[in-house]
Amino acid sequence: MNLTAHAPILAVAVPLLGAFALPLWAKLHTSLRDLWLVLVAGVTGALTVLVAVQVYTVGIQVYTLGAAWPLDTLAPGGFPIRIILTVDALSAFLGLITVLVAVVGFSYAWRYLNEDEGKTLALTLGTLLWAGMLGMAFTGDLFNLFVFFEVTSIAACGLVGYRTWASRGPEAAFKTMVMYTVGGLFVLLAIALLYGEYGALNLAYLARQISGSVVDRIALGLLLGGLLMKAGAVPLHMWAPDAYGEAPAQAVILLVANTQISLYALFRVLFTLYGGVADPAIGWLVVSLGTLTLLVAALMAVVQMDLGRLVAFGAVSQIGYMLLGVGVGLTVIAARPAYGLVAIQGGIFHMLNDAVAIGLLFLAVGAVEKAAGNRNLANLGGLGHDLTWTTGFFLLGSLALAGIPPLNGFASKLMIYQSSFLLSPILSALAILASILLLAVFVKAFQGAFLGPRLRKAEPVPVSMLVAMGVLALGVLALGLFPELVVRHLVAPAADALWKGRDLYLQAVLGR
Amino acid sequence: MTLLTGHGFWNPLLWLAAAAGVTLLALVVWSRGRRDYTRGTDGELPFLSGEKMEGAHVGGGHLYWGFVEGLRPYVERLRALHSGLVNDYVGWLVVILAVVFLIVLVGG
Amino acid sequence: MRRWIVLAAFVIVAGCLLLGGARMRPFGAPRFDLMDRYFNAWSQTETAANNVVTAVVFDYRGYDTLGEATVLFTAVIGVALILRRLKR
Amino acid sequence: MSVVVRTIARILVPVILAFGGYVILHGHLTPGGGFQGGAVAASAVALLLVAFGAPSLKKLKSPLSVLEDLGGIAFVVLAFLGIGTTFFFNLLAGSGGLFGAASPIGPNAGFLNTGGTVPLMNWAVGFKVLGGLGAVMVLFGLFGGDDDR
Amino acid sequence: MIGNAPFVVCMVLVLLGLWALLFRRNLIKVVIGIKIIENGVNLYLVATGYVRGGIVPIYTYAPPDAAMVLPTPQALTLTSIVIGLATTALMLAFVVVIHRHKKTLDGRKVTELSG
Amino acid sequence: MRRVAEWTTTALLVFALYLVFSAFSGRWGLWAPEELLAGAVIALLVGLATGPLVWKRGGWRLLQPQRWFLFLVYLLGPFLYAMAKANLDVAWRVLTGRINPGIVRFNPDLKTDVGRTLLANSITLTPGTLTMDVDDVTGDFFVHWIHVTDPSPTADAVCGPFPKWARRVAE
Amino acid sequence: MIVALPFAVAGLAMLGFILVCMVRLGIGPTAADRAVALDTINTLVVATMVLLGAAFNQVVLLDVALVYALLSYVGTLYIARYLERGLS
Amino acid sequence: MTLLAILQVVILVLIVAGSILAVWLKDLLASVIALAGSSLLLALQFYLLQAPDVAIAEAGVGAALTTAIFVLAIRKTQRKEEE
Amino acid sequence: MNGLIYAFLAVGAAFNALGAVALIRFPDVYTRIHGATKCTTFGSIFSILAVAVYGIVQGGGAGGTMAVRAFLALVFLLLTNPTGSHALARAAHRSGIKPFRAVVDRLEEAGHGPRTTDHGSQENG
Repeated sequence: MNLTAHAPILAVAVPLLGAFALPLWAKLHTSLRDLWLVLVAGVTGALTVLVAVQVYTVGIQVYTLGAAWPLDTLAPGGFPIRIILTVDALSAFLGLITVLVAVVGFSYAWRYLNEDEGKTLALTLGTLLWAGMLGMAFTGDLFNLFVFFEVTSIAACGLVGYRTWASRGPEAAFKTMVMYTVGGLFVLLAIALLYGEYGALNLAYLARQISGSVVDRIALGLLLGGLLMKAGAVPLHMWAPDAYGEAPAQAVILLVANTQISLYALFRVLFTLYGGVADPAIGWLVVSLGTLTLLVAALMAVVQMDLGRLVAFGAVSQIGYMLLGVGVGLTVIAARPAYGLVAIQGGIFHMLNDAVAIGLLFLAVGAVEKAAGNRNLANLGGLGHDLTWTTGFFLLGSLALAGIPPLNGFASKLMIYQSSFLLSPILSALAILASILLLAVFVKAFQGAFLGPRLRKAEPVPVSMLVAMGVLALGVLALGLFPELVVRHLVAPAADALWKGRDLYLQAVLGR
Repeated sequence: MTLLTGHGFWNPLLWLAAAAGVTLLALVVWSRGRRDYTRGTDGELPFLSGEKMEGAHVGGGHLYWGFVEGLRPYVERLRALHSGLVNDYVGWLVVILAVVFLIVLVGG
Repeated sequence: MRRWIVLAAFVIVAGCLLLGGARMRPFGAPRFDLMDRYFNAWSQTETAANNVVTAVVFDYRGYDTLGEATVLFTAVIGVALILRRLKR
Repeated sequence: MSVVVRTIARILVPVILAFGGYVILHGHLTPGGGFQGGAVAASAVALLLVAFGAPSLKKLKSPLSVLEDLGGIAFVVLAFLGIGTTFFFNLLAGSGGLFGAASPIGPNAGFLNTGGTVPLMNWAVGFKVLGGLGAVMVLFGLFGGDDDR
Repeated sequence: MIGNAPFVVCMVLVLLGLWALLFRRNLIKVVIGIKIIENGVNLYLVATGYVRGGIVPIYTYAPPDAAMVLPTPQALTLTSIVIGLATTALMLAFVVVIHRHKKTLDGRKVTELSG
Repeated sequence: MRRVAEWTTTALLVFALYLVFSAFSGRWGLWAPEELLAGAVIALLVGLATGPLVWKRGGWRLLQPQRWFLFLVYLLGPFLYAMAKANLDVAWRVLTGRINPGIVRFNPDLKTDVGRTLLANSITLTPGTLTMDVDDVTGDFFVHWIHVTDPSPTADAVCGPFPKWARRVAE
Repeated sequence: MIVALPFAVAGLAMLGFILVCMVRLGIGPTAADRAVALDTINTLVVATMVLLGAAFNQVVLLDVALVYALLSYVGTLYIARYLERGLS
Repeated sequence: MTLLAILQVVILVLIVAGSILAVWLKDLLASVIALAGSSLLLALQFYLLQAPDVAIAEAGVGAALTTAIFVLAIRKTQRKEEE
Repeated sequence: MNGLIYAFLAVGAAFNALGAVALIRFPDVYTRIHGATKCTTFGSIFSILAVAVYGIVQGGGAGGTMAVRAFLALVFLLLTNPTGSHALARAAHRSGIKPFRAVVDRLEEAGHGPRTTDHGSQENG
């Protein structure tokens, strides 16, 4: 068996198998479960990296499930019948983000969750969420996308409702679940429309068929609605602060990665599926939603009193930067000026930066909550005396997120500012304004939580949690100091996949 | 190291060098400052309405009071929109869907 | 006020969806059905199953079924997590 | 519930389970399959729940979830079996042996021994759905604890 | 014939469910609205697969030489039905837990997370 | 030992049921060998799972063949006749709207669950009567009677020969 | 593909009766009335399915009726059990 | 209009009627009953659209399990929709 | 044989119609259960018997299977229908619905309804 050829499917199937077996191991002994989880995470991570290496060095990877040969994408007659995994550079990039986030999250969760509060179930849900994200990133089939969309939705909502002893957790989970389900049903309706019109489900094949008729446009509208909702763009973001604020910290960073995967699906729909009938109006829609997201979320963050909710609004505002960057690229894709590519690069690079920085912040918030017992900014204070490392990490993450040089947020934001300036200076000004607001927000949070006299004795943070945060902090520093390497080797191919990779994508599947 | 962004560039090392220069400048300025400041006087305490308080902490909620107060009309409106009512959440979804439909069907 | 905005949006969405339903290809006459005709013609040869739907569910689109089984598993785990008995 | 319902439930539970088994087993010949049969069989759990009350099903919770795990693992393993060629490759179809007979082409009366891995996957998914939905029913019934006076 | 009536009726079902989601405050009513949307979408999927004069896509005891309806939408709908059941179960679990804390099902009173 | 007997009898009954399900799968209306094998496996699984549930105290005597024969006779004879009569009766009442309802109580003197169930279902399906409740301890039946002639009737007045048959079949 | 017309006509008649039952489901003053209507609809749907299976002359369709006949009353039992606990 | 088309239209009307009842009724239990009836007829429509697989799934899931879960949830919470 | 089928169909439809009418016309829950259960069960028996006869007439594997399936559906209906009705009637009475113009209500007189010994916890479920 040829491992490199099978790597795309194994990267999804191994965590699924691992998740199915996890409760059984836990019934035997919890340490067996932890060992199994480490094994599964290691294998999955290695496989994903293998896929990414293949994609970045060789090109788009396709895998036909159930065919006589993995590359045997077409049935006699020249049309795809089976589910085809299609991994291009953007998918691989998102896959790498999920690996980073999941590994960090699991190592954080090891000591963060209590054994008698459903740790096994939470870990299983985390694994399933990871597998769902990988499945969403790697699939090349529209209905399969929906199925894994639902996997991530349900796993995410289960994790959000983890704190059943308080009323806020289930409430946030219910609202999130309603939004996710309605969005998912819209996506399914769009798929049904497209299937009814064209009798196919493969992304590439559909992309070639779509002609821009009324039904196609309505399907596009439904897809946009569902995916924008899952990505958390204002004003569809309402679920996001609730969910981020209430989920346990190790789950939140997976949720953040989940919104990015939804953004990926959105970009896939806009650039690949509907790339043939691209339209500047849709680009402007994405740009304006992105700008709205930036401003509203940052402004809302200023007035929050709950530390988790505050950081959550910060996380929502970051989605705006990605939408802005890629939306600028989408707006100008017909003319293809150079700054369009830079904008897309900025947007995609910001995905990685956001995952690292906001993940660090959320983990720090989780440590604060565990140490101090609450998250209300009116009651917190002086934690810097006891939680030295956590304080540093929180500061690092908030500065990175606010875009202070030389940390990682700045590099991607710079690219977005510049390119959106070339499209319209107002956009750039608004984006910078949002960054300033974010800086204010995080200064407030930092001052409120960590500075000042010691109010009460804080519990020390376990070492494994610190290590998890340290990994992300190193990521913040490294991405900030060497952005050029990352952009050239990882981000640029991914951006190219959106910018002009549509034909390559179709060719990889359809052969012509 | 240099990240080209179309019209400009970004190099963290250059920035670090510049930052070091600025820090040096600041140190120089600082070293030429007043010498008669001493620890343990009132200058260290936070000034809260003239009250002397031991171990006082300006909580996070009180920061930017004026700023938030100035923006209150906007902020209050935004907060009202985040009503926490699940019907409103779906309502926003429908509104955005309507906008998207209009743009997709009419605008293009 | 807000109610009226939502109502207007609902009317627009309703119009668009009904338009979409009405503008579909005629009911009962699919325009493109290459994939399904392939399934109907070849599933007996390739999977040896008489029931084409099952052949599609478990063979041609087995990966979807795996995802679906995962959804069910996730939901069961989620329900177990939500309705668990807290020990404290 | 009253004695009538309980007695009928006693009679019907094996019938429902057998019918669920039939639906699963003949998934590749007649309408049905893993999900449908599993859902039918899970209705037996629902029937037990309504006829006998939730507390009597407490000891079913753990076996049902284990059944679900095992079903899921079996399904993935069956999918893995094909990885010599591709994931989900139907390597048993037409090979002879268990479920390996070739089906005659065109309308026929249906032969059980056909379908390759399809019937096996039916079984895996059937057990999984039975376990999963049954566990959900039992969990719902047990929640709150005061369902029965 | 009946033209596109099934498709339109499916859309009507979707809109009915959406109506319930928008204007019914009760949480279980919200879940019922989602179920109705789901029914509409499922019916839509199956309706796209219908071929006039077609028979069941099963060869067991089938009449010879008859056109069969398309099998793929049926497979998709199966998946969608199970997904719907899973989401319903999870949502109702949330509703039950919320009721346990808040003693109400009124959506207007379950707004602890706002602002 | 009792467990094993329960398992095996349940499995055998399920196997018989499965044979009905899969009739005509082989030639000449008989069964294909694979079907028999698969049916045996299913019967074994179901028997193991539900064996102890099915059999209650005193359930064994239901296995006697003459009871099955009696059951069939009952089903096709008095029961079908009463059911036809019931429907004509209801038809008449629907058309005329002439009812005089009430809930009466009587004791048919049946001991086993199966007997009571049989009688209750028969009553529900036959003229103008509907089983409302059965007392587990005394075996009293509470029946909604659509045309009450006697507020405290005997069993025979309400449901004719059914208790006798139920006793014969199930006790 | 209706083969045997009389069965289809009978099925249509059953649908008419279901419509009548639906009226009771709508107006039934108590939940018990609605449950009775649902139970009746169940029986009628089973009959309709059997009749239409014969009308299409396809054996495989009858399995659905079997499932319904076996399972439809579980839902009724749940509703009954709920009602039994009364207005507590 | 063939007979099949008439059947389909009648069932579609019934489905919509059941769904309207499910949305409209204030009593949650009645609403669930209406939903169950609607799902029952939905299965009949699947049956007419020649999809017995889906009809069986809808039968097992819609008739028994969904109703059961809804009723259990109402049992654990409350029955009336408060205004 | 066609005559038999037509007769069965007509009888079945007639009784089902009767059931539906009874559901509308009768004044309270219990009488409605009377009408609906008896008439629809009886009508469905005849409808299903018509199909069984049709299957037997056709003969062969398909026809035989059709007859067997129809017969099984009949058996299941006969098992489940009266049980469901009984449960509903009992539940309706326990939820406090009074019978319409009842001349006598012994169940009410018996207090909270009769004793039910086990709620299953002792049973092996």
